Amino acid sequence: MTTARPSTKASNTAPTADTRIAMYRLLVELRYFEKRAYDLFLQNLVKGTSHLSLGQEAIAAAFGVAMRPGDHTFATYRGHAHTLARGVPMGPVLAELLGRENGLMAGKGGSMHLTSVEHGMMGSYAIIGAHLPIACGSAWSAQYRGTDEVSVAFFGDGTTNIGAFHEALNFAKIWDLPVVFVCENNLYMEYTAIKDVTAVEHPAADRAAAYGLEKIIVDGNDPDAMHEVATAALDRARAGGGPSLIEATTYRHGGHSRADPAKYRPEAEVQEWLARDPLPMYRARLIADGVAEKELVAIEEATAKAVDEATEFAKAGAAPGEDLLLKDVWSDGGWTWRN
Amino acid sequence: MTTARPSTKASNTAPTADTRIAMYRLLVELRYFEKRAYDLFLQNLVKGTSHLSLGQEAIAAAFGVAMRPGDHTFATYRGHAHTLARGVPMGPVLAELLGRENGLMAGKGGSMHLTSVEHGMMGSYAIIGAHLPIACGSAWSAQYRGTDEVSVAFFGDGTTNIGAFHEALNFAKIWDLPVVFVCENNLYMEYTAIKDVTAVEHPAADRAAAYGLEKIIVDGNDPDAMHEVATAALDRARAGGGPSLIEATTYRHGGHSRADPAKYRPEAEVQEWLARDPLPMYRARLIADGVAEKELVAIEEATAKAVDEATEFAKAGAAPGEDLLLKDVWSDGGWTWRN
Amino acid sequence: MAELTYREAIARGIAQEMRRDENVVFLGEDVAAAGGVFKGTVGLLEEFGPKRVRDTPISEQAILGAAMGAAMTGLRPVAEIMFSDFFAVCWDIVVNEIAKSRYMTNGQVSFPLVIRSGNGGGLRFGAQHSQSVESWAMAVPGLKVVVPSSPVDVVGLLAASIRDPDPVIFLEAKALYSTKGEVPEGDIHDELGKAKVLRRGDDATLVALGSMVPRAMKAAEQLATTGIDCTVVDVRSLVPLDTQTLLEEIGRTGRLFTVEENPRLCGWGGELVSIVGEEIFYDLDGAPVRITTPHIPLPAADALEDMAIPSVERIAERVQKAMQE
Amino acid sequence: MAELTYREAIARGIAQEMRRDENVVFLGEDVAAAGGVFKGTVGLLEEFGPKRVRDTPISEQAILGAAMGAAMTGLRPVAEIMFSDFFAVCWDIVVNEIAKSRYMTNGQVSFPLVIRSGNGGGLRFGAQHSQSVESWAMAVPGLKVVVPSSPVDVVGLLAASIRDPDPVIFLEAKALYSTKGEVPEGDIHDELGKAKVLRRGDDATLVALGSMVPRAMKAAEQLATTGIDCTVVDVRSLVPLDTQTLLEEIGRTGRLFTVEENPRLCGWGGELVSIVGEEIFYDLDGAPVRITTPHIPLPAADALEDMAIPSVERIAERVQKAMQE
Ligand SMILES: Cc1ncc(C[n+]2csc(CCOP(=O)(O)OP(=O)(O)O)c2C)c(N)n1
Ligand SMILES: Cc1ncc(C[n+]2csc(CCOP(=O)(O)OP(=O)(O)O)c2C)c(N)n1
Ligand SMILES: [Mg+2]
Ligand SMILES: [Mg+2]
Repeated sequence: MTTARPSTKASNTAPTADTRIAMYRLLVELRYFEKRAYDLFLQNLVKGTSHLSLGQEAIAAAFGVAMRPGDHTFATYRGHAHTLARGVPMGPVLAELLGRENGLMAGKGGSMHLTSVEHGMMGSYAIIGAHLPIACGSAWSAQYRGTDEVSVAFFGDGTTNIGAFHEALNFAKIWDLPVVFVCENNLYMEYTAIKDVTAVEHPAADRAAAYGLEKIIVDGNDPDAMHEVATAALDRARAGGGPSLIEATTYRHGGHSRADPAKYRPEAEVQEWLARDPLPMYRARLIADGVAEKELVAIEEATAKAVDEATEFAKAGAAPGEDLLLKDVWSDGGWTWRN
Repeated sequence: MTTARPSTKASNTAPTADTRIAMYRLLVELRYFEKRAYDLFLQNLVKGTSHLSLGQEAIAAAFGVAMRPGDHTFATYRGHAHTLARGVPMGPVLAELLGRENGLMAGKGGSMHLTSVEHGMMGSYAIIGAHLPIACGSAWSAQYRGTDEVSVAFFGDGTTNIGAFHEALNFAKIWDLPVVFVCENNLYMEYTAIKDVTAVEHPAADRAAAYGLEKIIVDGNDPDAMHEVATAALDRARAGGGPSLIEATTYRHGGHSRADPAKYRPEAEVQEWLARDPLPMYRARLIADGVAEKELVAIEEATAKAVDEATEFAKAGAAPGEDLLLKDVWSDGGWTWRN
Repeated sequence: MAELTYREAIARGIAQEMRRDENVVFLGEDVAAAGGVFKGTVGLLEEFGPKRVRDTPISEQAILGAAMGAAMTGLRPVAEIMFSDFFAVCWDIVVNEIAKSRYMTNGQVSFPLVIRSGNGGGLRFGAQHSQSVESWAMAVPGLKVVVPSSPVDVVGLLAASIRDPDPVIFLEAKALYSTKGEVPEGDIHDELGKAKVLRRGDDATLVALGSMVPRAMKAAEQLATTGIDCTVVDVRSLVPLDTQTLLEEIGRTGRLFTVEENPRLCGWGGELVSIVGEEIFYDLDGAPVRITTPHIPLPAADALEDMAIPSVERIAERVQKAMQE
Repeated sequence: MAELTYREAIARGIAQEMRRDENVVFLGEDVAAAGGVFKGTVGLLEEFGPKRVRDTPISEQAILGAAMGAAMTGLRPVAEIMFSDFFAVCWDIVVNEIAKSRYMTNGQVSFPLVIRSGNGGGLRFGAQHSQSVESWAMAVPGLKVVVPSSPVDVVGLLAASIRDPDPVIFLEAKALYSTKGEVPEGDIHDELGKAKVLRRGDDATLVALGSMVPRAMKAAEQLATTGIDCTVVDVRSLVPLDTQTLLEEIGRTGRLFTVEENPRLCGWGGELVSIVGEEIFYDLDGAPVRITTPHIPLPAADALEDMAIPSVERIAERVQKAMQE
């Protein structure tokens, strides 16, 4: 198991106390939210598929805290965590999973396509690799417009073997684009171990040199380490230093998607990683570092309540009507292809 | 300019005297053939586009000699040299360029798609990158069928930035396929310098490590060096050692295609490379190494005659008729999509 | 005679052909150890081993390139593209390479390969996992295109596709994976290019494909109770297209209704109407009508998806309305 | 009023829009320093500089991904895909991402971008550099599809496409690059979704697109000498489709002939016939006829390519034959 600390120099970028609390709050929110989403799935209320980040939350939480308003997030179908991490409220996200009219996209996108432009959440993409070049585009736009906005694309280990990954990384480097590529290496694609189908040990980091980039591997279950690496990459991009490629090692607690019991993983491996669950680990660390437990309990209780409220909000939503069906293919709000 | 010798260990693979003569014969054939093709283009007899390898012949010649019957060649639109190097006769190739019925594919493919399966020339592919995964397929087939056939894919520097390159290299490595990828780095894509659009200095070799492969750079204008590298890679593949990626540095004497006067290249660079023309260089080396000049002159004269004959053959060909138009979409020889 | 699901029929068909011909090999993402994300290929790895049944990386161009290169050098690969939407990431290998290379080389190479893929909507997967791409494939010269609508057709048409010397795009209707049907024991192989008349009526001809076939059948039953007696034809194979059967069955009733899951523009139904218009115009007794998904991306929510894809009710209503005009 | 070639009209159109709106940027392979492999973008780098006119690597997915990401964050990119055949290597970005994302996000994002590409045959480039892909694009909900047939339309439709808030696939007929036409001075912008009636006759309506427009016009002239007086309509925009003009002009003569460069199956002409069949069936006086390239990959040899693509003679003969039946 990789527990390497960031290879970028630890500068004065260690997270502050406030930042650490903010990260803990996010960790709790992402965890409670997805546990609820899973409950609702078991109650047959979640329509279609869904892909949980349970166990992988530290990556989204660290970036969520490290990114600024104006920065752009591009995520995959496994995008609940990244969406919430940008401040998108839980209610509409949950409602979207339930296919309701009050969903984030009125039910038209579903779990795999969560998007909230007002929060800088520029979309969740369900075709492997596609959003990496798209993130290059928003980074190009930021550069062209003379802003210091950064685009961040999150993706899995399996994504490193598709063509779009290669094109995007080279493109980002030659145009010095302010984009951060974050590979969440959870050791598996859907049901196949990444090591069985990849020519190198570290599917992202071992490719960095092919794009003139630094090799960065970080413990994706350690919020502090993640935050340090994230901040360094974001700062670099903001300062005109171009792209970074980060490989964050992590593990999903459950299956790939709702249909998957994840029997293909060795029990010992699962246990080893469950023991490294970012949530209790970070909780213990904060307490050890002097944070009052009751502060954490307050966060947990508030979040539990918020999740309940979000659930009520979502369940109360109506089924989307026919007006939505034919809405917004085009910018005029309509769908007609003829006069 | 890269003049590196092969980084693979020079074993007892230095070419024999016979091999060197065979390479010279091919060099002359490829050169004379393409000069004739260019003349015919100026006479407006070549239909459509064509892409010459003038200046780059040593790569095709070395592999042509090093490969065995049963091995499979996959080339690009710049494929005349690789086709002839596998022993395909000049007449039908020239006739194909002229769009004649006696062309290698009866005029249906044209210059960019030269194919002669009986010679192991498995096709010339005109969409950048596509033939790399296809070569993986023929290599997989060879492996599956328990033969020691090797597949070789030739492509340009510009091709290293497209997705298919990435997918093919990783795939070849994880399945240990008997395939050799040969990047002919002629410093330019169509009109754009490869260095302007690539994140690394050596577009192929600097990516080898990303696929767990050895970095191999060779002087593509030196037939002996090329032969050594080619033989090593072919042997390795034949012995079950898996794929290789070779970057052969070279230069095209003319433009990208018939329409291109190649004004975008600095004059000094052109001159430097013309001074390293593989044909006179190798001729001088052979003579210095004791080969009788008249042996070389005999080859040159015979080749000139053969090119003239091929020209007559091609010019004598009729325009393809309507029977060919609708032939061989399907294996039953026909084209019908309905009953 | 056993009852199989549509999904089980896939493994049955592939296994039958792998037993028959050792040159048949199978590759795709999560198809071997996991038996496929739709569980369509369970048991193949166990029976045929890792040399013939292979998991791949997420590299669709490599998957299809490998299939193509293997097909042109003696194997008969079956490749899986998990969802047909993903054809978009490897479309070049399909349309520019596999489809054209036989013709371009004047017949020097053959491509006896099958590309299977889960196609269409109904599972609330949203716009990137629900498309009907049959017309994409039909538009490309050099591809055969097959879409089975029942378990027995899955086995028979899969066998015919694997034995066919040309490239076949084999689209499985995702919405039908869990439907069941009788499948006889023993070797089953069907023929490409034959439509099936599932029901005969004199008033109108409904022509349907894939997931729309059971819906067209149900609509026909409903319509029968209102006095409209329909013929239902299952196209089964878009290329080659059984125009003989289709023109006969359409000409006989004089009324054509296509039932298409695809978004409207350039769907196979348009092609069919144009063939009918050109060849049996004077046999038509009324305007040919196309019933399709509206020309929109598919929405994810169950309520919306159900409105988008032609339902039994919509089919029946549209036919009834047209027949009354 | 200057005479411009079709290829020169491209740079004229892009330059006009780049002057008007600094958010218009342009990228593609060999488009800047070299001015494009078809010399369609000569002078743009010189006028607008390397920040706005950019050469890219051979990475079509990156090119279109960059265009998409830029469009959704405030720019109005024009991207070039050198030959439309290469859409196959980046089809995912076009059909799954650009086309669908506005709908999937319930309208949160817009994609004001144009993808230009050289389309079609006639230059003896062979099957991988000569395809007509207009029906590929037309089949995808969420894309507008424009095909100009003259220099003035290139400028006007390009301007309209760049100003349009939605993604436009702008297909330039390669066969027309060196043709000339008058183009007025000053700002020119046309409207998407308007067909143009180029000629009016009472006997039959020829509906053509792109490179087929001049051929249909010549065929109409020949037919006029044999007493068959044709209307010729240039479709110009497949999406949005000007069904109003088309139905009116087809209904008026009662006879429809589509002239399509694409291989037959699922071409735009099939769609048009199906619309006509459904909506003005009773106005038709005879079978609608499609004149297309046969359903084969395009051959390279000049003699073969000329046989494959509808020629003036073939169009005229086919119309004459049908009108005599
Ligand atoms: C082009 C493409 N191929 C295949 C899939 C199906 N698919 C969805 S998720 C997935 C596994 C992705 O693995 P990874 O990148 O490691 O991400 P993770 O799910 O582990 O977060 C696959 C194969 C897809 N969505 N797109
Ligand atoms: C996917 C794709 N994009 C673009 C092209 C157009 N094109 C043909 S050759 C070429 C340059 C290729 O450069 P390189 O790989 O270096 O090969 P070279 O021509 O130098 O041998 C380009 C861009 C193409 N054929 N296919
Ligand atoms: Mg993973
Ligand atoms: Mg080159």
